Amino acid sequence: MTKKVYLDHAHLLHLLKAMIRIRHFEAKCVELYQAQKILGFLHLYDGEEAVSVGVMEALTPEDAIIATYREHGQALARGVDPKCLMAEMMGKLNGCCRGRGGSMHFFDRKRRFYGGNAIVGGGLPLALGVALADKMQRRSAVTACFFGEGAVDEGEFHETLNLAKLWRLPILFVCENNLYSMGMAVERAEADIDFVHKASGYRVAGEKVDGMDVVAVESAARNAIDRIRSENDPYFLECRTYRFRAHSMFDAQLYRSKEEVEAWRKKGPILRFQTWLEANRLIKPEEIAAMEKEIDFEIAEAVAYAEAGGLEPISELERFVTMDEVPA
Amino acid sequence: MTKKVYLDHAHLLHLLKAMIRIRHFEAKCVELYQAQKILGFLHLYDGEEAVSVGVMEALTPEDAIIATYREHGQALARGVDPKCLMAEMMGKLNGCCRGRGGSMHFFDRKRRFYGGNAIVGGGLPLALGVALADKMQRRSAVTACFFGEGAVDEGEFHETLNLAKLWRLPILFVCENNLYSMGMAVERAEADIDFVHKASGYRVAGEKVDGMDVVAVESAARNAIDRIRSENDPYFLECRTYRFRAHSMFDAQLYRSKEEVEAWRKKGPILRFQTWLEANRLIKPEEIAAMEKEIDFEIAEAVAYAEAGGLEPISELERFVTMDEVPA
Amino acid sequence: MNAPEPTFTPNRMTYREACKQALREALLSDPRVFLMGEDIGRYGGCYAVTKGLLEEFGEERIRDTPLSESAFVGAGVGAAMAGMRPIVEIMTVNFSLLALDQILNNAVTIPHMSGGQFAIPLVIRMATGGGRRVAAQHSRSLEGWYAHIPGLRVLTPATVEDARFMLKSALADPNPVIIFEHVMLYNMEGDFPSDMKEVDIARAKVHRAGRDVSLITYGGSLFKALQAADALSSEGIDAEVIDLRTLRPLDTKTIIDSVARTRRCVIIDEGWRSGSISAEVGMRIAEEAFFELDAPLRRVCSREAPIPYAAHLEDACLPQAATIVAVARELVRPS
Amino acid sequence: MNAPEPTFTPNRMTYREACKQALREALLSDPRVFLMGEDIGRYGGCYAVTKGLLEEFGEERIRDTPLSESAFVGAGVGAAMAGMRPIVEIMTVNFSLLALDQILNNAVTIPHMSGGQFAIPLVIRMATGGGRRVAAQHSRSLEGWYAHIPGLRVLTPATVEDARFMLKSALADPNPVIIFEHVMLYNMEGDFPSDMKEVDIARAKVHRAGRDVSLITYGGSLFKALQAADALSSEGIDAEVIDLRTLRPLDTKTIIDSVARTRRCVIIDEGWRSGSISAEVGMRIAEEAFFELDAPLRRVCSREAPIPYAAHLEDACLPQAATIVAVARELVRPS
Ligand SMILES: Cc1ncc(C[n+]2csc(CCOP(=O)(O)OP(=O)(O)O)c2C)c(N)n1
Ligand SMILES: Cc1ncc(C[n+]2csc(CCOP(=O)(O)OP(=O)(O)O)c2C)c(N)n1
Ligand SMILES: [Mg+2]
Ligand SMILES: [Mg+2]
Repeated sequence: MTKKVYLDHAHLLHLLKAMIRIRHFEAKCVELYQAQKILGFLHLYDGEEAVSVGVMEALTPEDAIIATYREHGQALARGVDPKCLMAEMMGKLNGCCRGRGGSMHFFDRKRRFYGGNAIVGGGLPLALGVALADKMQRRSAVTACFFGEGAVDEGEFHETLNLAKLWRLPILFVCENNLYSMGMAVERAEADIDFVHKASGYRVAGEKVDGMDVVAVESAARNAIDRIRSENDPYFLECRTYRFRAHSMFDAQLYRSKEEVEAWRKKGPILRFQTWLEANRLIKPEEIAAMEKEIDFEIAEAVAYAEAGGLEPISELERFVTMDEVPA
Repeated sequence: MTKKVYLDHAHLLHLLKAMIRIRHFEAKCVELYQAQKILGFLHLYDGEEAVSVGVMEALTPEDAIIATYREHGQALARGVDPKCLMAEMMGKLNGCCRGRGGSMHFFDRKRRFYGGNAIVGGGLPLALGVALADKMQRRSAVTACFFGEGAVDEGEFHETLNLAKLWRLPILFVCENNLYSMGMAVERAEADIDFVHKASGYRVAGEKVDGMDVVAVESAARNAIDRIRSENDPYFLECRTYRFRAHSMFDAQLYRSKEEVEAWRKKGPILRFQTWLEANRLIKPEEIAAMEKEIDFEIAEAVAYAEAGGLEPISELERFVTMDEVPA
Repeated sequence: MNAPEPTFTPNRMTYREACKQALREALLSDPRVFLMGEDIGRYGGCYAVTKGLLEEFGEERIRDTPLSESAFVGAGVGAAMAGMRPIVEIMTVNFSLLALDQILNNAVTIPHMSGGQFAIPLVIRMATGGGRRVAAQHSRSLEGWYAHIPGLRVLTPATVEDARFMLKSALADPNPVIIFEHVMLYNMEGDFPSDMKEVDIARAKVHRAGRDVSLITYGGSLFKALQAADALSSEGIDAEVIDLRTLRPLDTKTIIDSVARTRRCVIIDEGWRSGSISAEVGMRIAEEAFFELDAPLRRVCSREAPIPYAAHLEDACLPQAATIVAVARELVRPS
Repeated sequence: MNAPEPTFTPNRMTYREACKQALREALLSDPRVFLMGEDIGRYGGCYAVTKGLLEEFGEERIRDTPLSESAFVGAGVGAAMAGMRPIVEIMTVNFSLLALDQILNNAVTIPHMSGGQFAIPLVIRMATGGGRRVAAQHSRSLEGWYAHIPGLRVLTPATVEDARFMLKSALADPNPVIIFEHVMLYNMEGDFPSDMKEVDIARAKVHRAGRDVSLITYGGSLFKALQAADALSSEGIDAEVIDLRTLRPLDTKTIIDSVARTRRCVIIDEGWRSGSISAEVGMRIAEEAFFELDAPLRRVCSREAPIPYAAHLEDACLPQAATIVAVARELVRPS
């Protein structure tokens, strides 16, 4: 039976706010990138906000997350402090990884956020281990493992799904299918684009959900988590979504048309949810304005925090190459 | 429409002989192993003869083969000279690889036998390349790629099937499902043991065939090859079989019972085919006797050839580490 | 009297363009050549090296692959065994770990193990190195690992000239060849004689002759070494700069000859110090030119740590001209 | 007067048994410890090391895995991050290439890259080396590659004592540790004091003191070096034999001290010569003990070729005592 998401006013506002926070945060990142305060690769989540926001709603603080290099959204939706994220992207010591990881490598131990990973598919095997550790330690936590549809092509996907099912591990596989892996359209990369069917090749149950609809994602994720806990089994969730911007900051987007992008923008998760809220008079314009103001203030604070942060001393460069102890 | 195998008397005898050749050849290998004339690993095909013999019948000399480390059967059925194989196993210069490869690494360029491979799953990507080369060079050849059901668990299986279908490569995937990968029973290693279903996750068509029935294998392989050529697509054939002996020469077989092995022996491919031929009076006892005599003579010749072979001079050890030219 | 007629018109282009022209030339001159790799077609190549090739040569010869490094590198091995001349691109050396089994267990092993029945004329290109602020998983220099593998040829074009012509030599080799392109070089401009047709990959190159100390390096570090040599020369120290160019097989003779002249040597290598190719270069000198040396060998390598994102930390991790200067100075004029 | 009371009863067992006892001890003493790998359970381990452990500890802690090296090694990394102490077995180093991405890009990178938020207390055991007539794909020695990786500890127990006790030290280390067990050692018997509880993995071990030349080695080659030292001594050459024991971090001090005494050094390494760990050992000496040396450094390594099946060819490929003797003799008494 499908579980209904309890849509009270506060929750609706919370969902919208979580998505707008990601959108605005990233808009600021682009500015800072242009100002060369953020360097390297920067993979924006613009267009995909409903996926992380919806999935994270279904998780508890005990649950664990394995993220990708496109993890601004995943981290913010999980509740990782925007200040530490911004500082991380600016390479500062007060960043969540002391400035060592940058945009692709957010970690937050306290929130069981097991890191952004820049090797496509590289996080999948880690999810096995985290879930196994929880299971062996009799914790009831679920591990949510995020990956793009491009990662499905890697051998790691195959090996991981098989083991997850064999060992009946509590893993929610969240496939962010944004139709492209860099310039490779999904139907050019996958012989079978029915991912739920593919998952059935490991007897992993799954479903496809509209990743542009935050309520649908939350609802599907809640059902999935319930099922994982009750059946003691992994579950596969394909979230159909779209990335509005370039793959990273170096991408001429030769592989898709402006029209295609425009058509998808009209289905954007924020636009759509906000329009629906407004049409149904579930939110007042001034609430949105207040919300955006709050968010922008939060982001300004994050930038200020990051700007004020110092640099890790070069003398500490080799610290943690080997650890002195296992952190408690 | 299922293609009937043309079962004239000569062909029936040929099939039986091909299987008995493998069986006797390997029995001799065991003797030589015990006499320490063959060293290292020795993986017997005992029980699985119908698979190679059936599949090879469907191939032409233009077709290519990718083998495993359990490839005595695959090589003999392909028509590789038993003399060179025996010499190879005895580490002699007149072996098919100058004694460098041994039991796990038979190569025969003339027969497009692209080698035994001792990395489980390691041959699968090679099949892509050989088939692609044939396709790009407008040859109508098919590549038959052999692998155990254990190889299905490796990421290479997944990546290879996807690419084979995407690029519509003429590959016959021959899964020798003998129910164990070393001591790992297939249902303990695979979340889904319906391999044909798994192949459908790449939209690769396939079927399961009784690998203990040489005529069924030949028939299925002929159909598969026809389909590969007409549809311009890969095909997946699961051959259900059983290995009668230990995984290799060091294996206490703790993981299965003697009764299980005995029960399977009763379904053995040679026993079964020969009994059927006899019951239907398709073969005379003296024909079998003559056949066995011929085979044993062949094998004795092979041993003599191998015994007479010299050793590769140590001074040539580094020859072919790099090639001086691409062999024509 | 007139100025001497120039015997050539210099050709000027970026390293990226040189790589592309080399690929075009290969595709034009041999129908067996084709390209495989992630995003080399529609996307135009992650470093824009292959941009335009899909339009010119079509999907059959410019093959976009899914994210399946093991499978498509293995496919390159198989295709090479069966008569083609594949050029496979792995986006960066960091992802090549996923394909290492195919390279080591198949590509370099089959020719020898089959008793010479099969050659594997396969070329694999990959970007390597740090400096782009893309953190640990994207900044490795593993050239030294590949240089450890018998049967492989390892090329590290550092100049536009080498980027333009090494591919041709690689394709002429009946063995697997890896070409490492340092990420920081793609935008670099350089020139070469317009009548130039090929380069000799058997020899290391003395980029600058000198008497006092040999600076031996390769790839992206070449320019740091040259910069260091300039700085040293202003201090009256005359450094020789050698670009190894081919890491396997190493041109030991050029190395030994140089050290025999200068009697002092600093090896600069972007790989991590312990177990690096710089150790091998040093060890060769210690084995073969021991009595020629007047001072201990020295290395300038990357710090032994995952390369961090933050710019100041990354810079501190990688070899820099200033460090090279300091180490070379101390060798020549011990304090 | 009576003979002195023995202060210990010697414990005698095979290397295989020592590995097993070490695993048992680990399982008994820490509930977070569990084993994962191919055929470690029902089959009893491909080298029979884990035989009986499944029966004793059950399927939850002795986990047979499918053929999925990347996934189960990665699972080990994840489990270590989340509070367990996994011991992962990769049957042999040859198959570890399939898991190298997880080792390099995750296991050793995450602690540093996360700014110290996560440790990865993971132990990976694998068999290594040649000599079993199992041809190129099953006979590699890639210890040197692993020794190149910052963040990793690399142990090479060569004696029964080390096989018995190094695991304990590995588990006490909050960092990923690789233990290489040489395939030719499993049947070897040896003993150690029965009151022995642990070994110090920080130090290389001088197995035999000598004045004339240092033979530096590790793993399966130790016994060849000791054999060579015996032969040399009958020629009046007094060789010192050092077992490195830990390839990363290297105990440079013990190496340098030895060479400072003997002034001559041969390094013996089953890896291929170029770019091997023996190059690193040599280079350290060339950097730090240059003025102590009276002769060039020398190496005895595997021939740079895939290891062939045929016994005489395999033997010719691998380092042998006779070669060590010849090289050492030539160093001490140049002809
Ligand atoms: C193993 C590996 N190969 C290649 C890359 C380069 N790369 C980075 S992102 C990417 C596309 C991944 O697409 P997808 O998984 O769909 O995620 P998305 O970027 O669409 O979110 C590629 C090819 C990589 N990081 N890792
Ligand atoms: C990558 C890899 N991992 C492990 C091994 C060790 N090994 C050799 S054969 C084998 C079992 C393979 O089983 P399967 O594929 O079913 O073939 P079968 O032996 O049953 O014919 C294993 C685990 C190997 N050779 N390669
Ligand atoms: Mg995508
Ligand atoms: Mg099997």
